[in-house]
Amino acid sequence: MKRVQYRPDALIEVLHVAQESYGFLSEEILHVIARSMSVPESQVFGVATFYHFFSLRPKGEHSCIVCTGTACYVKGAGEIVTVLEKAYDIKAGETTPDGRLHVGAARCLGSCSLAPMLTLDGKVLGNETADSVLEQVRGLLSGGESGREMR
Amino acid sequence: MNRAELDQLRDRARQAKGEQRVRFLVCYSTPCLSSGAPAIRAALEEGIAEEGRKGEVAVVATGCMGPCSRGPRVTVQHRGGQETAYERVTPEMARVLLRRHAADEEGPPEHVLAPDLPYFTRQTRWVLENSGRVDPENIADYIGRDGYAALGRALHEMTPEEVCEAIARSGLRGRGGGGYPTGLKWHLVRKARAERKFVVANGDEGDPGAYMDRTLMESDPHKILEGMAIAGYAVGADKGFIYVRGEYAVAAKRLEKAIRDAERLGLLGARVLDSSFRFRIDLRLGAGAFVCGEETALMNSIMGGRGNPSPRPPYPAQRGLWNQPTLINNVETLGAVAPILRHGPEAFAAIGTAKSKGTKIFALVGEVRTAGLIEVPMGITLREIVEGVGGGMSEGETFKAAQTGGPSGGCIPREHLDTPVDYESLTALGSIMGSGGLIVMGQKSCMVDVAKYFMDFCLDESCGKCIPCRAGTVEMHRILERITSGSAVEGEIERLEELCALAREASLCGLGATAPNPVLATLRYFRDEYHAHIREHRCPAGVCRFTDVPREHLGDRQAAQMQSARSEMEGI
Amino acid sequence: MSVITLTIDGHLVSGRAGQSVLEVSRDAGIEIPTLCWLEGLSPWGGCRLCVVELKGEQRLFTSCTTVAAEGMHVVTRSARLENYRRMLVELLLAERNHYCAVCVVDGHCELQSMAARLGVDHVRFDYLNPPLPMDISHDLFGLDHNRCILCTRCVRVCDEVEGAHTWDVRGRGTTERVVIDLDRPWKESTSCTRCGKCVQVCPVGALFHKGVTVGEMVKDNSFLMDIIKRRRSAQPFVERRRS
Amino acid sequence: MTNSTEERKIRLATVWLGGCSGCNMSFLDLGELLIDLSQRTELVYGPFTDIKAFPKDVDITIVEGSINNTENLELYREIRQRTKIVVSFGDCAVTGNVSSLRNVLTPEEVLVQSYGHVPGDPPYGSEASEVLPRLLPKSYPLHHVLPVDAFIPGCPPDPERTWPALLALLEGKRAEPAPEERSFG
Repeated sequence: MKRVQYRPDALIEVLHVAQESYGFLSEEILHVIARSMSVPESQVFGVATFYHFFSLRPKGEHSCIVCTGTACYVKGAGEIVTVLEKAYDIKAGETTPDGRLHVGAARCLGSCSLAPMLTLDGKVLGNETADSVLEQVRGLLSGGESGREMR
Repeated sequence: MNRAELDQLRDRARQAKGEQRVRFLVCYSTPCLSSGAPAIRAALEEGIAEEGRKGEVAVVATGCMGPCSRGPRVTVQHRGGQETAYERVTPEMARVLLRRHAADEEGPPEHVLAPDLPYFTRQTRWVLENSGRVDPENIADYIGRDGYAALGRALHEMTPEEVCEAIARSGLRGRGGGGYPTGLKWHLVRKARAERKFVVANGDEGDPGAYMDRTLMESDPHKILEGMAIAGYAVGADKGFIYVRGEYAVAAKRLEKAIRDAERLGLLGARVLDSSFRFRIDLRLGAGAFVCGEETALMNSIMGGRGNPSPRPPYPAQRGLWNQPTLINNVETLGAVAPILRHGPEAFAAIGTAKSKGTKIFALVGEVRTAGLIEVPMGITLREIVEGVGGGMSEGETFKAAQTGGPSGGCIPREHLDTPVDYESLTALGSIMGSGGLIVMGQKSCMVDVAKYFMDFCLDESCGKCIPCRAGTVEMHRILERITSGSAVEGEIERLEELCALAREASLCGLGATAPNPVLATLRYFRDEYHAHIREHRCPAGVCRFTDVPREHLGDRQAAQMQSARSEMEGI
Repeated sequence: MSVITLTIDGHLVSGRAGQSVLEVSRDAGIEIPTLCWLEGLSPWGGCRLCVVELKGEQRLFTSCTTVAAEGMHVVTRSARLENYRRMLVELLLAERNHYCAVCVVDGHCELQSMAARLGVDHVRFDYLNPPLPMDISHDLFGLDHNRCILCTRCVRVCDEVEGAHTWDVRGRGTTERVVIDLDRPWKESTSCTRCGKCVQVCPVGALFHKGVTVGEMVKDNSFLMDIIKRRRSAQPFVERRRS
Repeated sequence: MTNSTEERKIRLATVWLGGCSGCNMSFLDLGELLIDLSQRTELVYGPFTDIKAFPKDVDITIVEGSINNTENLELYREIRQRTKIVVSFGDCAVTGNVSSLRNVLTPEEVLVQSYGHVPGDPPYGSEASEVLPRLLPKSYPLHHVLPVDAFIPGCPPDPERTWPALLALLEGKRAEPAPEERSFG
């Protein structure tokens, strides 16, 4: 915050940095940011919840973000999401109750030529099917072969 | 640095390049990065070191080379100018390539991309001239290809008015989708009187299925910076913001480095190229909001607020960032600026059609053989793009429609394949040029489902400020959901059309106003598909599952159950 | 102050330069329907009810944000505009849970009377029925998200007039909601001054006094212009005292 | 009174679907006007008659309440088939109103909330599901299921707004209430 001289127009930059450092934006963090930048708390909250990038809750241990951009969608990304949702009984954007897996749907990860594609703990996988994804996620969660490889 | 020093730097860069006998260009753009480019680079560097060929053989991590569906891509250049392009390269193959090209060993010519592939021959590379040719993280590479020469010319040989005039003469129009004449916009901001002015490069590319801007920023960041600086000089701004979509980490990193490098060399900063022109650029990272591609929302976001758009007028050219006149251009538009000044506005205007000049970058994806980023002259027909550049439809697919303009655009059916691609023709077909997403769909795509997909996108991305967009998109999506699930009744299409008209005319910003486009376009060309869904509960593409019934029949299942229970009891 | 002349619905009217089309129109006795606009607060342009047609322009303009200009031809009433306005109100009624019959502002509600005025006797669109909470933690006031139309009058009055900025909007699209501080229960707000301005400017039953029952909550926002006028005239007085 | 009504009285029905019967009560508040009404119309069905089946060839049916369950739905389908002019009468029929307060819950949750937390045995099991009409996923206003010809909002609509609307319909005109007579609530 010092770097941006507490300028209120740098609020988004500050939130970016905070999320990077702490993984998510807790109430405490938001409070501190509001205080030190002299921005009303409700405004900080409004900005933090406007953008999909910011998360107010801790993310899961593992994350699987499926691209649902147009190219991926027409090539079956919807089915991948549905299968994952069913398998782990959560909705896209949620984390399993045990905090182990976060399933997300991204608007477009910009690798349309690899459609349908997704990222598994940050690693990009392309040309996938629902079954192949499920298999890899299972492997990851059970800490199996593919899981270790991912690391 | 002054202009003479810039020239020296350029010559030195060229000379250094000339000393290398073989150059391995490895595509380091997101799709290739994710399909294994770093391992290939590592394998090549290792091989070079082992064989002691440092100096004569070089590995360059470049930007996008094009056919992204065939990545990872590698291009090998020999000093004589001879070039070979490879597709789907593996680290093992990289070692083979190294031996073949650097040690002149014979090897099987596998994975070679034919140089006469229509994908290459039918393109006109203008904005993408350096993409896949230079190392985006090396400013000398850019300067070696006449980088920043246009800025030098503008600052030392032209008045701001002349620069605006040159852009106007080139016929360049906004590449973000709107198609507003760029020169006119520059003139407006130039003429506005104010204490300060700003230039904003809009790199918040949000259309799903499009990645032109990302590629440009990743592959040739300095070209955008140069374009911004020229724009700043032309309109009288001393500060620029480049707003990059939050998802584009690679682009942001490269731009940040490019800004630092340019500042260090005096190509940005207090005295640009030894002139009295002062210009600094700040990078702003988006945080996941499609609506921020709308210029007033983008400005609110730059100022640290929620990305809600504001009613226009006032337009940014009158009152933008911090209430000062602000020039907002898409990064692709700015990417065309330096080449225009270098080659002359007339050369640019000679390409394209009467009203749409120059070239346009498209992200050609979907059911085509060769998918990837392409730059083609305006006025090229859709058929040439799909069948020529794209190499035709993928195996077993026949063309049904092409979607342009993303969630704000529409689709173009088979019967209009020969339409020239320019702003006016696409608009006449009910689609838009948009930022350049071009998704080719085959018979397995359901047009109602596609319309629903885009509506889902819009309702999710609606900022929520105005009712037609916030609530209207939800109702439109509901109707589409009913049509695809089998619970729709007669009259729903008409209600959908009424909502489309409302959103189009009464929404606050472009997101809401264009949200109905995919629906209207599919209704226009594929109305019978809608009817098949509603009247026959049949999805011609076989996508929709009709799991629901109209409300009137909600009780039927239970009535039948009770009937059978009753007859069972009677049987006893 | 320069005077401008324009035509509104065929009448030649005059206004002051810098006034919005809406203000000029109201001064001339021509009412334009509004929900998010409130005299004394900055214009928001969200509800879109005040859209008008401008001669020579294809698209519609919100009269609350458009500055009146010399020679403008404004149409505030047409079949097209009335139809859109009706649909906008229908969309609002469908979006959340507006059960007029059991609402604290039944009979005194701007949305309810707007619907009646525009001829909305039924809503064609599907009711979304979102499950939304209430906040009745505060000892004086209550917040019912079911009734909120997101006009942001509360946000603006709190920021612009009271200066507390307790309210803002969280989320976006259909997930948008008014929010207190860091989404705290009202009782625990550290910035709220308990002035109640937000309650009085709220056009619907989203903000109310606790203890009122169906139809008992009557809003009175006449204080707003009093404060604003006083503030304008108080300025020189303060300066006088300083010197 | 015209000749045609003397020849054949207008066949009028009132129906009580998913509502509290308040609208039908308010209908009775027409008071003396009911005499006037009875001279022009024949009441062929309603909570005030003992007729079991919904008759055929009805001219005007005034429907109170929303569509809550399969019984409401079945009856409403019959009404729509057998009536020329269907009038959505009162807020529940027009908007869902109080009946639709349950729409934020699933039908199962509604049953648990209503019967599970009070004394007595909840109507569970196969017996209940065979005998009782099943709740629909949501409570719907009439026109969200099948088309409606006229709307008289109000909770309940008072005689001052019911009578002019009814009079217009009896005379074969459209019911177009004044702005103050068409508000919800």
